Amino acid sequence: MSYIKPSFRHPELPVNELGFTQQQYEGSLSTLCAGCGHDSISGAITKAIFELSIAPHNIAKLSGIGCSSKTPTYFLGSSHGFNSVHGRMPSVTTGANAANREMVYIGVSGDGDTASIGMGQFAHAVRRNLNMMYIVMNNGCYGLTKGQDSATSDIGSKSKKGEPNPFEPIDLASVALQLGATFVARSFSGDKAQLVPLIKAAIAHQGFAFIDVISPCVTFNNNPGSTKGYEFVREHLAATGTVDYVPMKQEIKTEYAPGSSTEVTLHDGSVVHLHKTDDKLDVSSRRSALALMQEYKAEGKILTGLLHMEQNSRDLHETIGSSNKALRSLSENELCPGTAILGSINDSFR
Amino acid sequence: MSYIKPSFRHPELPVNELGFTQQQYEGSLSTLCAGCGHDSISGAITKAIFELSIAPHNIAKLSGIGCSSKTPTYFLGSSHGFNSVHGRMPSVTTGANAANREMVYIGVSGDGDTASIGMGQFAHAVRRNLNMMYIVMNNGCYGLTKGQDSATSDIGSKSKKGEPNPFEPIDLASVALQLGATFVARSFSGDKAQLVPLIKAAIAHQGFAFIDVISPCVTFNNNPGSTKGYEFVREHLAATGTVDYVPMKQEIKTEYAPGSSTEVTLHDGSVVHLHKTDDKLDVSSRRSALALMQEYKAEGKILTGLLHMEQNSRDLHETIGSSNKALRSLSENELCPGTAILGSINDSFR
Amino acid sequence: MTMTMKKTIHSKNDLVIKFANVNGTGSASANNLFAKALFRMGLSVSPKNIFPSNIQGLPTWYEVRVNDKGYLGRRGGIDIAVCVNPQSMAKDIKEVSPGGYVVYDNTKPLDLRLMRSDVEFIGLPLTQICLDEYQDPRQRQLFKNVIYVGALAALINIDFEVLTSLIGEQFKGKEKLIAPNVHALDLGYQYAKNHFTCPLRITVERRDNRGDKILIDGNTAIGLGAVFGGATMAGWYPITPSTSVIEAFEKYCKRLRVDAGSGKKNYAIVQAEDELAAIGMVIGASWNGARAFTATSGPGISLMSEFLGLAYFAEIPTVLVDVQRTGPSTGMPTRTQQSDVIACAYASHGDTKHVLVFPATPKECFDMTAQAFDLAEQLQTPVIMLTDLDLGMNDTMSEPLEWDEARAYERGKVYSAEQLEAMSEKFGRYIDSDGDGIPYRTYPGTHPTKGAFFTRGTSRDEYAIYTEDGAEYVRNMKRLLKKWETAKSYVPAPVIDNSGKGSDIGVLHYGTSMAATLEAIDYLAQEGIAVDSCRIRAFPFCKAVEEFIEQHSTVFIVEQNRDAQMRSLLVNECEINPKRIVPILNFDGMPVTAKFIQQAINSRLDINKVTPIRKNTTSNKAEQ
Amino acid sequence: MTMTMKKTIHSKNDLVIKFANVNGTGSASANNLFAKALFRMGLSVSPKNIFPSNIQGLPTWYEVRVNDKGYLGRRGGIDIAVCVNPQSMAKDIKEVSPGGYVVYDNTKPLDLRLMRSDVEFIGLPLTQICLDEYQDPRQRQLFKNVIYVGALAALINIDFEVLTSLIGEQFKGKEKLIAPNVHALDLGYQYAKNHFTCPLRITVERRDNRGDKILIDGNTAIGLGAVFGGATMAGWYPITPSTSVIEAFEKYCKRLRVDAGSGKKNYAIVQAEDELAAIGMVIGASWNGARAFTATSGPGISLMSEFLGLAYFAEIPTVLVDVQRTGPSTGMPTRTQQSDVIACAYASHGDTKHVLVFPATPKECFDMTAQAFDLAEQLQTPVIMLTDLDLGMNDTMSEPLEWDEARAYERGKVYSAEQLEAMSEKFGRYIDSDGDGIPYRTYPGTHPTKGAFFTRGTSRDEYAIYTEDGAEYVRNMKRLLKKWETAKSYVPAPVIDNSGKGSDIGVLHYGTSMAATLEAIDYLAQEGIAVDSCRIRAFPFCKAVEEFIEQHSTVFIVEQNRDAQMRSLLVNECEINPKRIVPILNFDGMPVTAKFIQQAINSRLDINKVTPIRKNTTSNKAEQ
Ligand SMILES: Cc1ncc(C[n+]2csc(CCOP(=O)(O)OP(=O)(O)O)c2C)c(N)n1
Ligand SMILES: Cc1ncc(C[n+]2csc(CCOP(=O)(O)OP(=O)(O)O)c2C)c(N)n1
Ligand code: SF4
Ligand code: SF4
Ligand SMILES: [Mg+2]
Ligand SMILES: [Mg+2]
Repeated sequence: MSYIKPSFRHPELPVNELGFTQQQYEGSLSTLCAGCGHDSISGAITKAIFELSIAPHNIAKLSGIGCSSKTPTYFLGSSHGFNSVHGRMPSVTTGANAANREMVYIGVSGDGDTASIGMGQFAHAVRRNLNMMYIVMNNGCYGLTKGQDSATSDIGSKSKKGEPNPFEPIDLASVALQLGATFVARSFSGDKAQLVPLIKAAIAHQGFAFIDVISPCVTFNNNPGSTKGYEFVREHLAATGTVDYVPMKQEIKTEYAPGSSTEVTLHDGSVVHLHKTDDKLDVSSRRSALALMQEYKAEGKILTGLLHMEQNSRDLHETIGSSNKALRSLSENELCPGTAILGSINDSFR
Repeated sequence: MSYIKPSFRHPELPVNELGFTQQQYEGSLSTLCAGCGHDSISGAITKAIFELSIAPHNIAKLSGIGCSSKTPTYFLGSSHGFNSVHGRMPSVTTGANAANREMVYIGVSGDGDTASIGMGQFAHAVRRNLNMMYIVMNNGCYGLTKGQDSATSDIGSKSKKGEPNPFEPIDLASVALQLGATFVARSFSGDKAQLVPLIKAAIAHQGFAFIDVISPCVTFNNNPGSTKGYEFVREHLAATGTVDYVPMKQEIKTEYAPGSSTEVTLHDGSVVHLHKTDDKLDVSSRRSALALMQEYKAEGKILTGLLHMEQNSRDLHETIGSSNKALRSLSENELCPGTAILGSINDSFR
Repeated sequence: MTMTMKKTIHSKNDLVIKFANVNGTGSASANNLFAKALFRMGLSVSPKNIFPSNIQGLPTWYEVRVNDKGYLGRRGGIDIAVCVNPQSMAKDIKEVSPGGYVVYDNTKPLDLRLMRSDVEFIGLPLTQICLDEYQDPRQRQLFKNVIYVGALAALINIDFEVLTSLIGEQFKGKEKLIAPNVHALDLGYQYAKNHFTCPLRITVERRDNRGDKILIDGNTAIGLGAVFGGATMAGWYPITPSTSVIEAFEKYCKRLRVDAGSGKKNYAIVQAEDELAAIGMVIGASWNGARAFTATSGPGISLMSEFLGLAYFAEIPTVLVDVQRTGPSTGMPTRTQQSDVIACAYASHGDTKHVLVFPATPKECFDMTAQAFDLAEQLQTPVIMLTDLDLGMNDTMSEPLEWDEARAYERGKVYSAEQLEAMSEKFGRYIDSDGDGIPYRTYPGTHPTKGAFFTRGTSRDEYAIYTEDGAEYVRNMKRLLKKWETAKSYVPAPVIDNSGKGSDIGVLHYGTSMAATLEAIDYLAQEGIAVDSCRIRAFPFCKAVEEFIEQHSTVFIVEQNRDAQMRSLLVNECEINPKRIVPILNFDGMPVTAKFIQQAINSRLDINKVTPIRKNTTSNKAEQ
Repeated sequence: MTMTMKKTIHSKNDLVIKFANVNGTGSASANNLFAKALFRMGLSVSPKNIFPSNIQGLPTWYEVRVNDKGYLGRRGGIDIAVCVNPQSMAKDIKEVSPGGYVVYDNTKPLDLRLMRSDVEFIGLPLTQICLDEYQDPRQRQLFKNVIYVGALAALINIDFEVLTSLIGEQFKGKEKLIAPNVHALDLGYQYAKNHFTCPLRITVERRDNRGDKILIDGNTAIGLGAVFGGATMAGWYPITPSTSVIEAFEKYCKRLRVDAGSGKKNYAIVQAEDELAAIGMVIGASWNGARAFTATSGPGISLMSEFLGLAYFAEIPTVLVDVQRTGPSTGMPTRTQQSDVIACAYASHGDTKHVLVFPATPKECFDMTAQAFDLAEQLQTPVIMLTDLDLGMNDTMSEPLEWDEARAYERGKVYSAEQLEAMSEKFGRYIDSDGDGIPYRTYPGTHPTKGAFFTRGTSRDEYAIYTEDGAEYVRNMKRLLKKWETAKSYVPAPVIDNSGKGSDIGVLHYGTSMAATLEAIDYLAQEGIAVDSCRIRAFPFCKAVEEFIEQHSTVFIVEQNRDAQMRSLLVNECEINPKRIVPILNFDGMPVTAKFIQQAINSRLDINKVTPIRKNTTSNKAEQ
């Protein structure tokens, strides 16, 4: 259990435009592993929404199943949340959004939850340009079921059991772009400086805003031959045959300037190379984003930042022309055509 | 019902290398609408396999549910077939293939079957580079359930009910490319000259070979204001409120040279612009294929032909290192470790 | 030929006519015209479409039954076959009852092997007439159908004016189409008049059996029920035979639910990518306070199981219409059955039970759909309406749809912002404050600081907080059972029809088995056997259902499935000895007939040597 | 403190000890070492892991029961609590039975409010010892666990040599780890020896209760059963508590199934994208002649429903292991239950029934897995093995696994190329040539021109040709029922255990309810109440199950679910009056205890004033 709540609070906490403190945007104690990237993302969401001054009750947070999908309990405690079933958050969010376009929708998912069981629903939420922020907390593995490779896992990367993953990864950001997503970004869990503004932009976007956040799993990326000094403990565990020891780790943080690259060493000693986009990328062009991502990939680098955004995005409601009001607020008068009309309907069947 | 079997046969039919006549590669009578593009594709498959001289019993043909998915009954009558459930042909084929890599696998699906309910399974069959030919008979609608728009339906295109489709289409060929498919092609049902060789190449490819075949639905593309002279009948049907009249139509055929463009008028009077790739396309480069497809799309044209192919493709079996033999042919001796080994396994639990 | 006929059928307003067509040839609208004309003549009519799972070129049939008793089930036997499809002609001719008629296209001479000496053949040169009259091959095809309807008007005595006025109504706004259609009708009419002694021995004649009834299919009535019941969101995926539920909903929404000022729709319909997504959308929308629903058939039910378990456990109102078709897997998608009863009742892993309702008529489709939204919101649980292809896709005579203006939607226990504001204690989503097992919910976005809770499919305490405490889990699951008890007083009560003779024999039935069952009971009464009936309209079962079983020593249940699925629910949920309930099962995909039920009951009474209460008549059979 | 204790527990080889840890701290291996040591001492031991659905930082418990009677169920009550987790300490201390012990880390003084006067507190300065001994914080954490095991060796009299030899075996090949571990054990051992009167009143002592038994979890046994049973293909998706089935299968395949020459694997395991794909792969592979299987838990069962219907209807052998967990939806994923019985028995829409088998021990897991492949291929239908988290994930004492070299795989009715070649008549896939409802199949690719057929989920005739003919549909569905009858003679028979006293009381049970049920029967016998038992091992039920019920006037069924799901199957399929079977239901997610069952039976006998057959003893209670 990691305690993301600060233990000490200043008596006069700063408030946002609505008069809420950041504390009021927090959730309950996280039960994720200490140092899990997912907790950092929860923190970034908390901060972004606080700074955006959105009333917590105007937000709905939805998720699937997984460590990542647990996080909505750990932020925005005063918002309604829905931890649904594995891989199906997109459809539940589609329904919720269709029912009430006045709220802000935050969908949280994992790479297993989205790229495997949820692939179809993800693709169709993109296609409908559902007005929501969709965050994948991407750790390349199935955390909650103890470390199997996910479909975003890099080829050759080793799981806890020491097996190299033999399959090519699915790059969700590219797939989203290819499917026509109107907002696509990528970031790293430990880079709050980048993540918070991206979340703000995603929330502001009128349509499907996808953020693929690389979020290291401290527990199931503990591969052999990595962190020094740990060997003794690892061998010990390997010999006892029980993978039951998770050392407390620190959250991995990084900060680097737009247009520059950085290397981040993960808990297992492996390194990811991140490159931050800058003004030179034409975010309005889907094709240029795709091309640039491929270019960096060829160099072994991961491009982070806002990759694409469409200015004039039409969300599902615009497309189908549905009411501006929450459907539940429509009165019985507005909904029920009444007896007289039913009479003429009856006549049409005589 | 269209009768794809020729009514007259020459007494001495030509045979292929194995001594089979083309007739022996045919299936039972089609029950699709007369003029349905799907029947032309069945014909192309028959011809390609005949010419490739593959023994019919070495082929397995699998499909989902839909008009398109019915076609395996209408070709290769001497091959085993499996008409599974809606959208799940890829997983059934994965199992079949895993069990016996010695056979040739032909998967047939529709745009509804693949781009909607089957999207997830499709993506993962691509990712595993399953050694199969995967054909989507793409008519932009749900034929068997009477004409709803599918996810590949073009924005603005009108369904039988006269409603324009408000959503952006999913381009399956691009998505397959993005997901790493090792063979991607596109064709038109009426262009046998192009389709037959593509099918042959797809069968020869060691890995996932995807062919997106545009295949007009004669019945549910009969939109108002199209074919002349039909108006009276249509209005008649519209007035009676029952969409139950399907005029007999001719199959739409086209032939055009590599590197050239052609326009094909569909049964509803709408026009698709096809452009055939030629030697100038570097099929070994995924990126160039994606770029070129986008370019043509921007011009309102659909690029057809072989779009991408990887020479050194490793299929699922190579990736996981499984036996060269059909698993069912492994003997009990090869499979069962026997009593002595079980004894030592018991000891390890004492 | 008629000379050699040993037996002839003579009847007035008592006939079954079957049209054998090729699908995709435009016959459906002509056949509808035929049935509607009889309806307009004040007759009790019940048409059944028997169509293939294909779009064009395969045999399709349309069977119309007319009778003066108002029986709407299938009768069995065919008096007149209209054979327009050469593919199925042999089989169609065979099916005709001795003494009946075969109407056929005699442009080409009939294959002699198809001849029968015990039926009468009426040849109409349909193809020839069309060749002579029309240039356009499509018009030839289309009007062929209208011509045989015209001929039938002469042959069985349909009021020609009724036909012409129906044509007039149908082509309102397209007046130029009226004359050609009337002309086609007339071509057939004249030909028959001129070539046969009209009318035949089988005729119809005006009645007042129609009253203010309407002729409507169940799926349309469900769509209307959803409009009137205040549904605002539908997530769906096409599947026969449920597709037309959503089509009807959409059609009437477009007409009745578009805001005049803004042009915006007061509803949202989303065609999903599959059934998992469809039900997911419904659950999301319901959670967010909309009245949402979906419609599907068997395969969709299987795919929705996991989500149904979530909705049960997380207590989210969910309305689902299952228009049942035949068989496991894809089965026979264009045939009818009642075989998803168990799949729906216990959908999902774990301990779950779902509220089911079973309409038997279009009016009930309408009423129960509207009620399903009330039930789902009152009980905060899935409510599944089980109907079937027979009711859903066939035009069925029904009492007119009614709406009580005084009726208000029952939206269940939902705390408003004001109520939350006034609350001093902490809001607990899963507290059973009223002792009926039903807790209070709040809609997302209701109150800035109070009433938010976390919905989950995992175990939680009364405040919706995650817990793995066994006692909390048990308490919650027991509360759900209490809610289940409460549900019994909310769901539609059974319809019990006592013969008034204190009969010992009772028949249970539900849904579309009703028409045939009640008809069979009539026949049995004519034989002097009094039978009481109980039509189950919901699961969980009301006490009255159990009492009905207790009160009868011999109890039958009529079902249209192989495994007597409703009987399973009865014995399981009501603690009834299975031996007490004798199943009568029809599962060939066609609607069950009264004869089948009558025979099953009779033979069972014989086996058991039951001496039923008989009327004081000696020979009602002779009366027939 | 001990002075004030009114009651003390004195026992030898009869104890329940519960370790309270934090997950992710390495306690599991230390706790396993503890249990294994007792096992090596020849004791009957049954450890249960009670872990959260989370990876690190939450309370986790390990409960070990030892007794000389060989009872393996949970006993209830805790004699010794080893409290290493401050989070749960208060609750853990409360649970200890009066007269028992609390072992705790006294590096920091205990919160006084947690003190109890009726239990004895044993403080071990675990943290302090580690701080003094180790530099690396990870070693401190890890060895803390080994130290308390060492201390317990002294406290309850575990042979220290057994522990050291276990350490030796465990670290074979990593010898440098042996000394530090033995040292850690010794640290604890010495501390306890030096600070307490060792042993305590609760002790263990060598026995020969172990025989040649093994200590293995059910999931591993299933994995081995699949290896020995000739499974060559597995498609799967991770889900607790089933994941380790496939992990075990893979582990042993890697060891035993790689072709020495080519290095190629004689198996194919594919991690699917979800459960729909997993079962789809299994069906595809089975269709193509491989023995294929998948393992899942509740949510997976729901998702697999549609495919299970296809496999039933298209008659494709399909082996599926359901390791059940608690609740509908996600429920309590790390708790046990038997609540997927109905979901599995009737999975899918339409009329379907599936063969189920219920192992109760690891040996049965092994045997029945191998048998499931035979059954599935003989019957050409899905066979679902229902086990649960309790059996699947806990080390369980079991008879050793056995394999009869003479045994050959039963691959069912499959025509070979030679047979096809010799056939003169046309091959018909769905012809019931043997009258047992089971047709012959062919593998794809068998013969160049004969034996190919089209597999489909749609209705078809005996030659696998698509048809919408109602009679063909009915014939086929009735044949499937005949096959169902045939299945009754193929599936594992029940295990009937008669008290030999001609008792009128019978108890039905299945799966992991066995241990507690048999123990309860012993207790009842000690009270003088003779009870017979019948352990159901398969669905459909063998005749013997029905007979058992008939032969007993009072029949109980023990189940670990809310809705008495097996009872539903019994009353429904065997036409048994539900009132004849009294359910005893435990569904809090923890394995049922003998006491619970004993009390339930006793109270029911009291209510019903049943006079059970009593032994000729007067006061066995006093004996205890
Ligand atoms: C239908 C279903 N299948 C499987 C599971 C088991 N399961 C729980 S979480 C999970 C994977 C989670 O992986 P991911 O989405 O990447 O989340 P992470 O834990 O890595 O953050 C799985 C397979 C489930 N809960 N439901
Ligand atoms: C689970 C499930 N849902 C829905 C259906 C109904 N259904 C049958 S075919 C079909 C769509 C077919 O569309 P497509 O794959 O494009 O094939 P086409 O008929 O256009 O060739 C649907 C939705 C089904 N059979 N099973
Ligand atoms: S297992 Fe991995 S993903 Fe899950 S909480 Fe721990 S570190 Fe995070
Ligand atoms: S409905 Fe369309 S897709 Fe189906 S058979 Fe007819 S033409 Fe082909
Ligand atoms: Mg993950
Ligand atoms: Mg299509």
